[in-house]
Amino acid sequence: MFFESSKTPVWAVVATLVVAALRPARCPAEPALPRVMATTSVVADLVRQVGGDRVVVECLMGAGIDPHSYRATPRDADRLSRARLVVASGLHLEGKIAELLSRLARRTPVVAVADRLPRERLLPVSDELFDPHVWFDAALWSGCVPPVRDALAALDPGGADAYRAHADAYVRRLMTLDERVRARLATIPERRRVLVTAHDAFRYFGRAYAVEVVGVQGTNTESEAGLADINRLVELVASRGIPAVFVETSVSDRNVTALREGARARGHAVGIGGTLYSDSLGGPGSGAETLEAALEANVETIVRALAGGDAPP
Amino acid sequence: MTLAAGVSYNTLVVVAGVAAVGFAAGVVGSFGVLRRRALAGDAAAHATLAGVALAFLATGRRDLPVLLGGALVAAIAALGALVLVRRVARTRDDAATAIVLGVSFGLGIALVSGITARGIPGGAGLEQFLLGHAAALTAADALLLAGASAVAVLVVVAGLKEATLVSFDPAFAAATGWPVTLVDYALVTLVAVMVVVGLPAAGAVLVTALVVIPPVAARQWTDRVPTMLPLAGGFGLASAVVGVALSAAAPRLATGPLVVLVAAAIFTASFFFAPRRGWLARRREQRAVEGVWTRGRVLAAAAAPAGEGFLRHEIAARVAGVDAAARRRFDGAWLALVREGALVPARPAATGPADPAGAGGRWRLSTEARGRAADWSRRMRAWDEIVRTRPADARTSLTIDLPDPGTIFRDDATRPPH
Amino acid sequence: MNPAADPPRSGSPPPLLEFHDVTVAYGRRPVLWNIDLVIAAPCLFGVIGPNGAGKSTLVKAALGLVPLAGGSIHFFGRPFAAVRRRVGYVPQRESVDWDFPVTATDVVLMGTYPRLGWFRRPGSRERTLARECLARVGLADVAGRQIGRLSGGQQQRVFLARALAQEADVYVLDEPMAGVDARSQDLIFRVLADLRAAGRLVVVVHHDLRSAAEWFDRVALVDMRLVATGPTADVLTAENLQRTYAGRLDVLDELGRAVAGRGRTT
Amino acid sequence: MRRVPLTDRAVRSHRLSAVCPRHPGNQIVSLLTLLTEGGGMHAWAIATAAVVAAGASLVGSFLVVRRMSLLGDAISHAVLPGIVLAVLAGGRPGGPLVLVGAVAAALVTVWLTRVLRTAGGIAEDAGTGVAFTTLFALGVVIVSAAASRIDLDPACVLHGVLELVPFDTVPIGGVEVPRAFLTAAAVFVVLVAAAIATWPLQVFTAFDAEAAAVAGVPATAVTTGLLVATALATVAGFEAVGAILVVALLVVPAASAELVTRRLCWMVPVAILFGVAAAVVGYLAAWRWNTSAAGMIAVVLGAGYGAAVVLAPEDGLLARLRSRGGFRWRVVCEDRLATRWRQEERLREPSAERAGAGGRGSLPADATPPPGLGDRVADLWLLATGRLERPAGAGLRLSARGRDEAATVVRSHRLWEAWLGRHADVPLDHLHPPAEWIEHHLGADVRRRIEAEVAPEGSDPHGRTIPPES
Repeated sequence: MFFESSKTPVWAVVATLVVAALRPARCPAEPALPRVMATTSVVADLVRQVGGDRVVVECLMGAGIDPHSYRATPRDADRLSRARLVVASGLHLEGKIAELLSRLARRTPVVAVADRLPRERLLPVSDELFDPHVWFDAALWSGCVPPVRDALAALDPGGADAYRAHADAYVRRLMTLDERVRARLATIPERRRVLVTAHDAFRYFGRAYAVEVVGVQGTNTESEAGLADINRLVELVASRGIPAVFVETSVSDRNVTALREGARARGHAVGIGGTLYSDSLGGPGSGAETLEAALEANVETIVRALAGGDAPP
Repeated sequence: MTLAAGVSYNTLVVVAGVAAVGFAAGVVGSFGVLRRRALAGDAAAHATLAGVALAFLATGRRDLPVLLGGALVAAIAALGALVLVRRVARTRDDAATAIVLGVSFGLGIALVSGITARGIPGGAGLEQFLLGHAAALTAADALLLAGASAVAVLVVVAGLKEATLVSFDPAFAAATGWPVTLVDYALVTLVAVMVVVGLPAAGAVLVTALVVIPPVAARQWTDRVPTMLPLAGGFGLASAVVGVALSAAAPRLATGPLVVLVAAAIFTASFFFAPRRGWLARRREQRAVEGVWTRGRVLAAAAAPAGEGFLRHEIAARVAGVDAAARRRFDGAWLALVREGALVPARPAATGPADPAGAGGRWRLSTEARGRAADWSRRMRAWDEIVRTRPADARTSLTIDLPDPGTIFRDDATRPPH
Repeated sequence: MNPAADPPRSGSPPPLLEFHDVTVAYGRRPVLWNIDLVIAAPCLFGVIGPNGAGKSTLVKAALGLVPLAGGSIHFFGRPFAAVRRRVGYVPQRESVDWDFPVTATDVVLMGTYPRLGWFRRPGSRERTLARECLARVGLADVAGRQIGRLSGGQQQRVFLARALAQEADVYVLDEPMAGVDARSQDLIFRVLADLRAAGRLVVVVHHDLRSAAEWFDRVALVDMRLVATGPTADVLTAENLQRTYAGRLDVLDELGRAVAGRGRTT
Repeated sequence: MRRVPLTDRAVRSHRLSAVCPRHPGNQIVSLLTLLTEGGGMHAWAIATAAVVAAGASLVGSFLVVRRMSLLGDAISHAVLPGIVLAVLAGGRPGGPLVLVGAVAAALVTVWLTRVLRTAGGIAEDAGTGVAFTTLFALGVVIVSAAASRIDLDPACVLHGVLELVPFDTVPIGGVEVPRAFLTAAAVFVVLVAAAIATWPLQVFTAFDAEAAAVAGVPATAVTTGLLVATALATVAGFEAVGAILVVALLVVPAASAELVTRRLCWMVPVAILFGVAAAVVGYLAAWRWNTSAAGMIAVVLGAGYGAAVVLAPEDGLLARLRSRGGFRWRVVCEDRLATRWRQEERLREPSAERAGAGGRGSLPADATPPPGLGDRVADLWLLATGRLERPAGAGLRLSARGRDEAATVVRSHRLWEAWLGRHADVPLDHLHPPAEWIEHHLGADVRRRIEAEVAPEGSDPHGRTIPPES
């Protein structure tokens, strides 16, 4: 518990007394399930898969929110303080929040799932930092399941068996999904198996499923692209005859639009292959509320855009 | 479409768009700088976030035209608030700018966060609108930028006289019947349009920079508004072209900030090297004024004693007294004269190796310097006479390096008495 | 004055204020040309001249506010920087932001700050002094009013009170009568005359010849160079004025009469 | 306090606000409950915002009166290169090295601005604009060039998150105190100490830098001190509550306070008070409407400034309207009194009437129009304030005091007519309108002087008696 150990400031006590006098009758409390706070919708899905209905999962940055542009509200603080376990994605995906979470760990268990992955399986972006977008490699993502399973078991020992069962099932599903995705993507001719996106969120995906991945922007959505980067991509798309490029749900599509125009000026028409889920999953009703669904949706979009028709030589 | 060899389509589009913004922002921004409202554009740029959020809330859509419309309304409202605050409250201009900026941006953040927290579909990431993506301009963007820039420049050119008058002396303009408030609002609206149009292309800070830096740089080179405007526009344009070219030349260099840095480099050059207002020119002028004057006086003082020569401190006492600043000027002049060979040791053998600053030995004037000293004293006497008898002439023609009055007035009455 | 703090260098005490060969240029244009001026004894000293003659530049140069092209200026035989606490300065009114949130008393108290230095706050002695100074310029009843809410003449008197609170030995006033009503002008001159009577030197940049003739003991007539200096009646002669104001002055005759009249009565 | 399991307590209070959110009492209660919930979590966030607000308002007061309000905005952008370089040099976001880098960049900004002004004669606002945009651009270029080596959001490095401040604590004497609160409080203490210590010199330099320098105040040192304080307050504020809020907190409270008070020594505490109040109200509002606290505090500050513009006691729009309205009201009342006085005069000396009528026909001055609504209200007011009286069985008439006041008005009127008649060569029937206006403005000594000059005989151009000064 966060503030179990902390003392309340005097003026807060005074306020409480005032409030106690004013407070109307309230509803009786019902037995509460442990609340788990996940930072992103991807992680929230992971916790739901493992926790099942034994935990209440809340998500700090909801569907469609780019973690880079997240802003907190006081209600988020409420939700964080209610949580008995915090699950983060890790590898610095959460930016400033990550710093905070590392300090939070002193009082509330915090699990940064991707941090637990073996370093040799990660893609470095610098000496110390790794690309955090690990979830679209289903096999790799399955490595994030055990930390969640163990953390939930520690929180709620009574449900340890259930969590283990859920986790095993989920890992099996992810491995099957992995096979399926690989098979599906293999239908695209290898020369055209190039994924051009707004920002670099698909490098693990590309590595796992033998897709060449090029992002206009770096891994960070808020840094600005340089003209040389755009020109380089235009050159690549036009010379390789890539039929389609992709936009993302949570990232501006300006760069991709400029890219298409540049390619068209070189006499090469590039379609918008469709919208990919990258940093967050789909909202309710989108059909991509879970990671599995989002990954399959992405794969379908990619295959449809890149496999069909004849590309120019 | 024919492309110049080696220049890609995207480069051309970006150059065209950013250059148009650069030119127009320089022209429009000039009046902001002259009116001491250089950062009004910054306030407008920050206010657009609230406009974007409200436009999204009102329509539920996030197409660029809708958001641009909202941004434009918000920018004009913010600048209107700025003018209004100035009229109804006695808050200073800079504070009013900061208030409008801080509060409107805060409102924007509150709205965007509220939208995000409620999970309204499509509401996430609205603030990306404020971030520049200069490298990702499309042909349509560039056309819009060029069109808006052309209109803005035309409006400024058409209203040049009025804008100059109102910026220079609003009280006089009002007294002679010009609608000051209207002109004020018109200028402000132009800035708002430039900012909003430039935002998606360039980002808030870049737009602010383009509205401020080129005009300030241009101001260093000229004292006339009709010259300043095209110069500011030209600086903006040049920054755009060079910045974009640099960004195209090397990978991973963001285009917008590079344009700003080029503009900053132009400004730095202007700041130091502009002919009259430049730092170097001023400093040289100040040095020259002190130097010419003090050297003349040192020569005159040194010409007086004959025979054995003179000691350095004797001359110093006569020219500079005990004042530290005067001593410093004297030291400079003395050193210069020694370097020129005007002052030479009276007895080289006795004083040993030449010691320009040395106080020990006796000194004398070279023959050539004697002539100079006599000439300086003659001109000095002549000007003294002119200052005394014909102050108006002195006021128009006298400069610190004492031109020969004979060549100016060609008038025997002013010939110095010999 | 405090002679102990400023031992005379050679025999006779140094002059209160001395300009030695002072030349000041804005750019390459000289505004002051070879000014030599010595004020030896306490008096009410006027610096007179037409517009643009360099009057204000003269005092600004003395206070180190504009750089000299040549020459030197000394107070009590020493450079200004060494004796600045002994010099009270009343700047031109335009140099100040009148919306500034301070009251008349606050402004007068500022005169005591240099003496207080860092980290000390004005105490009761300073407050009493400020009250007295305000009373001397006839503003005791508006002591608590914000500075922008006073009339031009009152603002000028507040500035004068601030200089008084500095308890200086030399007072330098730059155009104190500009935009000031007749009553304030009269009052300011009276206060200045009191200062002179108390043994202070008061240097006033002034543009109105008539009141100059009436009030000043000595004047310097400046028009880029020093046209003349000395006792008022000797300097403000028709000939000098003709030379200085050459064609710019219609009131010359009237002024001549004023000077002559004063000469008779004194 | 009884230890209630936090989860339950929180759930309950959460539900409380969910049950009947429309009920205003419940809203207030649930807002107040916030302060104690989660061990005073929100209370700590609010306290942090309040301390930052207090420090910023203190420094901001000087910035506002010295016309340097835009420094906050400039610094908020210009710290970027400092932070980036610090991170490149191995600092961690939020760590001391980054803080040093930020303060250094802030100082470079203010230094550049001053150099541009003093050495180049470039206006403060333009110089600020040049300096901070350049530094920011430099920062972005470094970030984009080094993006592969550091993971740094230009926007997020400098944005502390106020809402999450309470989660990052250090234990002090058994109390978990947020780190950000400690930093902000320490900075605030330093700022207050510095302000008290150098107050007189700061005020003098801010008011009149030239005179201060001449008088021997070390103006450069004083200004540098202020700039260092600004950099410190701003950067500490960024770390705690984010950049947007600091920009607003620096300027808005001070500018509002300046409208309400006319003394710097009152302006500072008023600004601090306002800043703190806005922090509290804005945070609660953000909780109520579920949005960013920093944004909401800025909005509340803006609303407060608007209120100050309207309500300020002397310069506010309302006060100005009231003083204008108050004058109109006085005119109505004085006109009523004068009308009655003239009626009495006609009863007393009918000759005055004839003299006037014999002159140039009807005199608008003494023609009594039927009283309007305003006049009736004025009569009631005059009755209530004792300038009219109603003796038993009679109508309204002037009291002794009312008669004096009325005589003064009439005297002003007729004196002015006499003066105009003498000096302006105005036809007799054109004398009345200006006099009708000026009668409400003339003071006693002006009246006396006019009388001495034009009407020692005691009658006006219409031949009516000018009442003596009462």
